[in-house]
Amino acid sequence: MSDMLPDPPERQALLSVRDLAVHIRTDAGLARILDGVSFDLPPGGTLGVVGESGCGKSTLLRAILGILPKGAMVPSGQVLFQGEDILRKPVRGRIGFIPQDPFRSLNPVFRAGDQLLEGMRRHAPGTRDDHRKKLISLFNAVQLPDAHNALDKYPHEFSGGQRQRLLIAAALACDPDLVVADEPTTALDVTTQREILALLRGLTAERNMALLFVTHDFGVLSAVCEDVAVLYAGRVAELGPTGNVLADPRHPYARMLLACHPDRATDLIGIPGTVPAATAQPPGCRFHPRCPIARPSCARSVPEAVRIFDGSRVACPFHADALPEVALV
Amino acid sequence: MRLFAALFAALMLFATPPAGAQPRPLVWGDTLPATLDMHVVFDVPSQFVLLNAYDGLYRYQGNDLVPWLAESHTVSTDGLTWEFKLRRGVKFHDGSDLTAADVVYSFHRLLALKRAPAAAFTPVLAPENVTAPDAHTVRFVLSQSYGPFLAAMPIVAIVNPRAIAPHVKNNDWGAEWMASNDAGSGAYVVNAGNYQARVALDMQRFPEHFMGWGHNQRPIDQVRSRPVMETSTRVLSLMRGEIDSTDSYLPTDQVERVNRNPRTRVAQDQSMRVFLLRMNNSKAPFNNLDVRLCFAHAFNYEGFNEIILKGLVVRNAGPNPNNLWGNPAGMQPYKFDLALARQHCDRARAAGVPLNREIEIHVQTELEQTVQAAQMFQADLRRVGVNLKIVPNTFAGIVTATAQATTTPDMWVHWVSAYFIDPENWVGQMYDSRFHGTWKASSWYTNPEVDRLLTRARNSVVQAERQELYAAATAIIFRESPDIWVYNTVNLRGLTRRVQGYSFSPVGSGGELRLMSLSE
Amino acid sequence: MARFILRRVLLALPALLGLVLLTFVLTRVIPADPAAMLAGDAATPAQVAEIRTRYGLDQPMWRQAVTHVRQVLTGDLGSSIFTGRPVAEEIGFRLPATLELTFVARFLSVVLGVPLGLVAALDHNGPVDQIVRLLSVGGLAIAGFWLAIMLQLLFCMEWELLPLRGRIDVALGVPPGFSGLYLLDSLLAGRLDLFVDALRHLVLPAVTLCLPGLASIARFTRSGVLETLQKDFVLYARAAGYSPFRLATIYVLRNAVTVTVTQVGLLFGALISGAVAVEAIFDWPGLGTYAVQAILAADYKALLAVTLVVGVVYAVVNVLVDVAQALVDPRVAEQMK
Amino acid sequence: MRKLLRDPVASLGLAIVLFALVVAAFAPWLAPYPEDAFESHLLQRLKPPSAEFPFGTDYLGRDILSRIILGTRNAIAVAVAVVGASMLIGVPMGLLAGWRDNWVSDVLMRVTDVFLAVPQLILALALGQLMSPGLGTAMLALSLTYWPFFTRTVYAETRRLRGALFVDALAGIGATPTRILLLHVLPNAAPAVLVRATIGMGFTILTAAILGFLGVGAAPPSPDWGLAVAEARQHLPESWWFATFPGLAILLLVLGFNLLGDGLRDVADPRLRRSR
Repeated sequence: MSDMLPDPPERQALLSVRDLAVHIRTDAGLARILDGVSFDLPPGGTLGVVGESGCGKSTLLRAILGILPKGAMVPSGQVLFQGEDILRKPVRGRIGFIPQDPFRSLNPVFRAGDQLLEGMRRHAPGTRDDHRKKLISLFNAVQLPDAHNALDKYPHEFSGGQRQRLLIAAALACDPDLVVADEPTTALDVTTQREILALLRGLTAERNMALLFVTHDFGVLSAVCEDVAVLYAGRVAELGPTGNVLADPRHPYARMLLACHPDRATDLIGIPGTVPAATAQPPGCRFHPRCPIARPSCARSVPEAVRIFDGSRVACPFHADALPEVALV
Repeated sequence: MRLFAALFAALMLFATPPAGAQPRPLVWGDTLPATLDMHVVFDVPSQFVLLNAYDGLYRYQGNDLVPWLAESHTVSTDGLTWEFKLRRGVKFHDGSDLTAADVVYSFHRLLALKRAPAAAFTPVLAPENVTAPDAHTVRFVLSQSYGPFLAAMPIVAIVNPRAIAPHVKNNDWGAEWMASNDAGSGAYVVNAGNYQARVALDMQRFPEHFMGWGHNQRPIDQVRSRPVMETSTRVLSLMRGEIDSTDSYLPTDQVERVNRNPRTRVAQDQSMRVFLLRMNNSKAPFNNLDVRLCFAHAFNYEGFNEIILKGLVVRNAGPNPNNLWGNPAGMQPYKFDLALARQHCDRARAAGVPLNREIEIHVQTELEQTVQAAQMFQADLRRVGVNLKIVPNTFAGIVTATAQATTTPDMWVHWVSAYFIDPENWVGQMYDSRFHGTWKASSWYTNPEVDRLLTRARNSVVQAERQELYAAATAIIFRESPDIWVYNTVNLRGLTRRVQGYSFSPVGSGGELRLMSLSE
Repeated sequence: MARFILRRVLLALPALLGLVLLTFVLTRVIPADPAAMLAGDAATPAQVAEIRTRYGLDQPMWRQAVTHVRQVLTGDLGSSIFTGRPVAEEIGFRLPATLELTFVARFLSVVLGVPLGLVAALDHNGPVDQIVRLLSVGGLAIAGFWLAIMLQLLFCMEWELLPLRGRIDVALGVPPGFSGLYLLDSLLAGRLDLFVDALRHLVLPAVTLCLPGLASIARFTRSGVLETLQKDFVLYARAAGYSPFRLATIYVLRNAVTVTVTQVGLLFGALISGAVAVEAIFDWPGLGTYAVQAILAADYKALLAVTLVVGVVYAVVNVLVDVAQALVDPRVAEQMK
Repeated sequence: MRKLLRDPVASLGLAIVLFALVVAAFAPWLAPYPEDAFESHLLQRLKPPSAEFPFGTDYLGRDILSRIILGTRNAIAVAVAVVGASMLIGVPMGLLAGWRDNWVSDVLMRVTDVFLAVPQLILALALGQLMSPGLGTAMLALSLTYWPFFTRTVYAETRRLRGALFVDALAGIGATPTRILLLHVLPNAAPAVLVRATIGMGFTILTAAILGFLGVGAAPPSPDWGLAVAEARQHLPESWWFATFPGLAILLLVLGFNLLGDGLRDVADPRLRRSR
C-alpha cells in the first residue's frame, strides 16, 4: 500500500527508500511514525526533507543511519544503499552524518580527537597517524581555526560554529558517498548558518557526495537542495525539484505551509488543527481532518501518488483544486 | 573472571592451615583489662595480667592464700603491725633483684594513684607507714586493725621502680607508660611492642621466674591473648581451634556442645561469684520488708538455675558464697512460692505501699544472663500483679547511677566476684552503710546493728571472732532480705583439649599460665 | 587544580569544627561518669571525686569545651581515660584495620556494582534490569549484622571454609610493615602466606559490608547510563560507527560514573558507620569496635577522637571525590576555576 | 497510582507494606500466642520449627512467629515516629534555607553539613547511652540523625522552584513568602519528600534493628526483631531458626518500603520516569 511508487530506475539510485514503515510500541499504543515512504537519491544528488516536528524526519534519518531506537519495528519496506539493504545490515563509514545540535553531539568528557577518530579507526583504512593527518586537513578545509590542536581540545573549548565545522569534517572523514545532515544549522546564528551552508554545499559538490538534508526551513532548502520531499505525519506529501515545489506547491498541505511562511515554515500557525499523534493517525489521507478541500473519500482511502507535469509527485487526487482564499491568509 | 577463579582456587588451597609448622602458641580468648597498669585497674580481667606478668607478696592457689614473694609474715597482737619476710633471689624481668625497697615503692605508688586496687588499703594505711627495715623485710603499720589485710595482699602487684623511672612524666608515677608496658617479675613477660589495648597482648615465658619451672615439664613459651568480643564468636572460635580458651562466663547452653566437640572441653569449678538482683532499699516500694519478701519469693530460682542455666550453678542462700566461711549455720534459701509472694505483696498494698507503678530493673545488655533473669522475673511478677520494666544498661552506666541513692535504679542485676577471699569482699562491703555510694553497696541497706557487727569483724584479726561476727551480721541481713541472692557461680571456661594443667582459683578464674602446658 | 583542592578543604573546615563541638556536647551529656569508670570496681566516692578534679571533669561544660577544642587544634587528642594510653596511638592501630576493610568493601561494591548497573541499563526494562533492580533494592534492605551472622553460619560453622574472626591467624603473627594494612604490608614483605590468610579473613566482612554500597552504585550507574544513553552524542557516536561494546563500556560509562563517583564518596561515611556492627560480629579490631568500647566505657576522649577521625576521613574522601570528578569530567574543573 | 501498580516491582513493595500494616494492626489477634510478648515458658525453650511453632521457639520458650507478628507493630511505629519527627525538623529547615541566599540559609546548611558528617550510627549509639537506652532513646537518636536528609531534599526542591515562573507571578500579585512556601512550594516538593520518607521508613527500620542488635534500642521483653537476632547469637548454629526468621522479617519489611519508594520515585520524578 504505497502511496507513491518509486521511479523506474532511470539513473542508478545511490540511496533508494522503498515503502518504508517504522512503528514504535509506546505506553500509549502503537506509534506509526513512518508509513510507506519511498524516494530515490542519485549519486551526487541533494535531497531536502521538510516537514514539521513530529512528521518523522528524524526517524527517517535514523533508519538510514541504522540507529533506530530500541523497540522500533520495521513492518515493511527497504532502504537500499548502493543496492544493499541497510536496514538488515547497517553500513558505517560510507554514510557520513552531521547531527542537528553541535553542542550536544559531542561527549563532554572526551577530547574531540578521541571521539572523531573512533569512527575512522573502525571504518577507514590507514593508521591512527594517517587519520589524524586527514582530519586536520579536513579541519583546514572547513576553515576551523587552530586546526592543528583541535584534536586535543575538549568539546567545551570550541564555539558552536567551530563545533559544527568539526562535525562536518568528521562526517567527511571516511570519504562517504552520502552525507546525511539533520538540520545542521538550526542551533547557530544566522551569519554562521550561511557560512556553514555554503561550506557544506561546496564540499559535497566538490567530492561528488550525495546529500540528504533534513530541515524545516524553506530558505535553507532552496540554497542547498535540488530536490525536496515534503513529509506529513509519516508520509511523503509531495516530492519534486525544489524550485518547482517552492514556486508552485500542489499538495494542500504544502500550499498552506508555504502560504503561511513563504521562506520560514517553522510551524503550522495558520493551519487549523494540529498534527495528529503518531499513535492516533486518522484513516485515509492523514491530512484530511485539517484539509480545507477534503472530501468524504479522503477519510476512506489512502490517496495514490499522482505524477504531474514537471516530474513531481503529489499524494493528493485533488491537487488541482483551488484552495479557498480564507485558508491562505 | 580468570583472575577471580585463580584467586578462589588460592583461597581454597589455603583453607586448611599448612601442617608441620611450628607449634601453635597458646591463644587466650578471655577479655583483656583496660590497661596493663595493675595499680590502676582492679577487675576480673585484670587478674590475668596480675597473675602472669606480676607477683604479689601472697597469692591464692585454689581457695588458699599462700606465701609468694614473701616467705612468711608476722602480725602484732593488736593487729596493727605486719611484717613480711621476702624471698631472696627474686628477679624482675630486666634482671635486677627484687628488694624490700621495691615493695615499698609499689605500695607508695598504689596509694598515691588512689585507684581501684587501693580501695582496700586507703582507709587503714598511710604511705609513710610502709617501710623497709632491711632489704628483705617490709613493715606495714595500720592506723586501725584490719582483718582482711592479708587476704587483700595478692591484689598488689610489686613493680620495678628502675623500669618505671625513665618514663615518669609530670609526677605521674609513670602511669602513661605503665598502661602499655611491663615492669614485673611474673612468670611471663609482656611483649610491649605488639600490645594493643583490649585487642592483643603477647607474652613469652620468663625462664628466670623465682618459682622456677620444675613443677611443669612442658611450660608454654608463647602466649597470645586475643579477646573475642561476642560470646557466640568466642565459643565458635574455640571449637574451631582459633583460640584455646574462652572467658569464664561460658553460657550454660554451650557447655554440652563444647564438651561434645573432640577438640574442646569445659572446665567446671565452683567459684565465688554471687549472682544477685539488687533492690534499692532507700526508696519505695523496697523500703518495705513485705515488698522485698514478696520479690524474694517470686523469683523462680529452680527454673533459672536448673532449666536456663542447666544446673551448672549452685543455689546460694545469702550474699556470701556458700563455700566461704562466715555464713550462719542452717540458713535455708528463699523458695519460689507465688502464693506466699502474693500474700506479702497484698499485705504491703494494704499498708499503702505503691506497688502499681512500673518497677525498673536495669540489666547489663552485654551479659545475656542478666537479661534472661530479668525477663523470667518479669513474667512471674506479672502473676502477682507487679509490672517490671527492663531497662538495658551497661556496667558503666549502673556504676554511675549507683553513686547516689536517688539515681540508683529500683533494681539491677549483677555478680559480685572474688577480688579477695574474705567475707569482707561480699557481705562486708555490700551491706555496711559506710560503703554507700559504691556499686557493691548499691542496695542502700542501712542497719546500725549490722554496721556495728561488720565494723567489728573488719577490725578484728582473730579468725574465730570474725567468723562469728560475719555470721551474725549475715543472719540479720538474710532476714531483712535487702537483695535477691540467686546462685554461686560454677566457673565455666571453655578450653581446647590440648591445654593441660589448668588449675582453678576463684581469684583470677584459673588464668594462671605458669601451671599450664600444651599437648600436641 | 591546587586552588580547587584548597577551596574544597577550606569549605570542609567549618563543618569539622562544628563536628568537634557537637560531639563534645553529646559525649559529655552521656550520664555514665568517666571518673567512676576510671576509679574502677572497688573505688570509694572520695577517690572518684579526686579523679574528677584531676581530669578537669568538675569544670563547667563550656570551659571543658574550650580546652577540648584548643587541644584538638594543636593536634592533641589526649589520652583515653579508660586505657590511659594516647588516643592518637590507639586510633593509629585501629584506623588501618577499618580502612583496609572499608576500602576492600568499597572496591568490591564498585567492581561489582558498576557492571551490574551497566547490564541493567543496557537491558532497560528487560528481565535482567528487573532482576538487578530487585537485587539492588534488596541489597539496601538487608541488615548487615544479620547477613554477617548468616554468612558466618554457613561459611564458618557449617562448611568451615573461612575463618570466623579477626584479621589474621593468631599463630602467623602480624605482617611486618608500616601501613598497618595487612594486604599491602604482606605483599611488600613478599609474604604470600600472610597475604592469603589476611585475604581469607577479609572475605566475609568485606562481602557483608560491600552490599549496600554495591546496591546503590548499581542503581546510580544504571540511571546514569540510561540518562547518558538518551544524549545526542550517543546517537551521534552510534551513527559515527562506535562498536556497541565500546560505546557502552567506555563512551557512556565514563559520563555515567560521575554520578557514581559522588555516591562512592557520600556512602563512605555510611560505610564506616556500617562497619560498627560488622566489626563487632567479625571481631575486627577497627574503629567501629573501638567506638563501641569507648561508648560502653564512657570514654569520652576516645569517642570524641573517633568521631573526629571519621569526620576527617569523610571530608578527605569528599575532597578526593571532587578531584576524581574533575579528572573524569573536565567541565567540573572548569566550573571550579 | 495507576502508574505505580503497572510496575510489578513497585506493586510488590506496596503489597508487602500493606501486608505489614494489616499484620501490625491486628497483631494480637493474628499471633498464635499473643501472650508470648511477655510470658516465658522455660520448658519449651529453643524448639525447632514445627506445626505447633512454625518458626520455632526462642531461649525463653516463646513462639518466634508470634513475636515476629507482634514486633511488626514496633518496627512500623518506630519508622513512622522517626520519619515524622525528621520531617518536622527537616522540612521547615529546608524551606527556610532554600528560599533565599543569605546568612540564615548558610548557617542552616552548614549545620546540616555537620550533622551529615557525623558518623550516623556512632552518634545514635552515643545518644542511645544518653538517657537510659530504650526504644524512645533510639527513636530520638534516629530522628536527630535523619532530619538532614529531608533538609537536603527540600532545600534542593525549594531552590529549583523558587526560580519558577509561577513563584514570580505569585510574588508579583503580593503573596507573602510564607504563603508561597507553604501553599505553593511545599506541595510541589511533596513528591520528593514522599519518596524520601518512604525510603526513610525502610532505612529507619534497618537502623533501629542495628541499634536493637547492639543493645541500645528496644529493651526486652519487647518483641523487637533486631533484639531477637542479638539474643539468638549465642544459640547458633544449633538454633538457627532463632536468628534467621526475625532477620528475614526485617529484610522483607525494609524491602517492601524500599521497593515502594523506588516505584514512587519513578512516578514522582518525571525526569527519571522517562528513563524507566
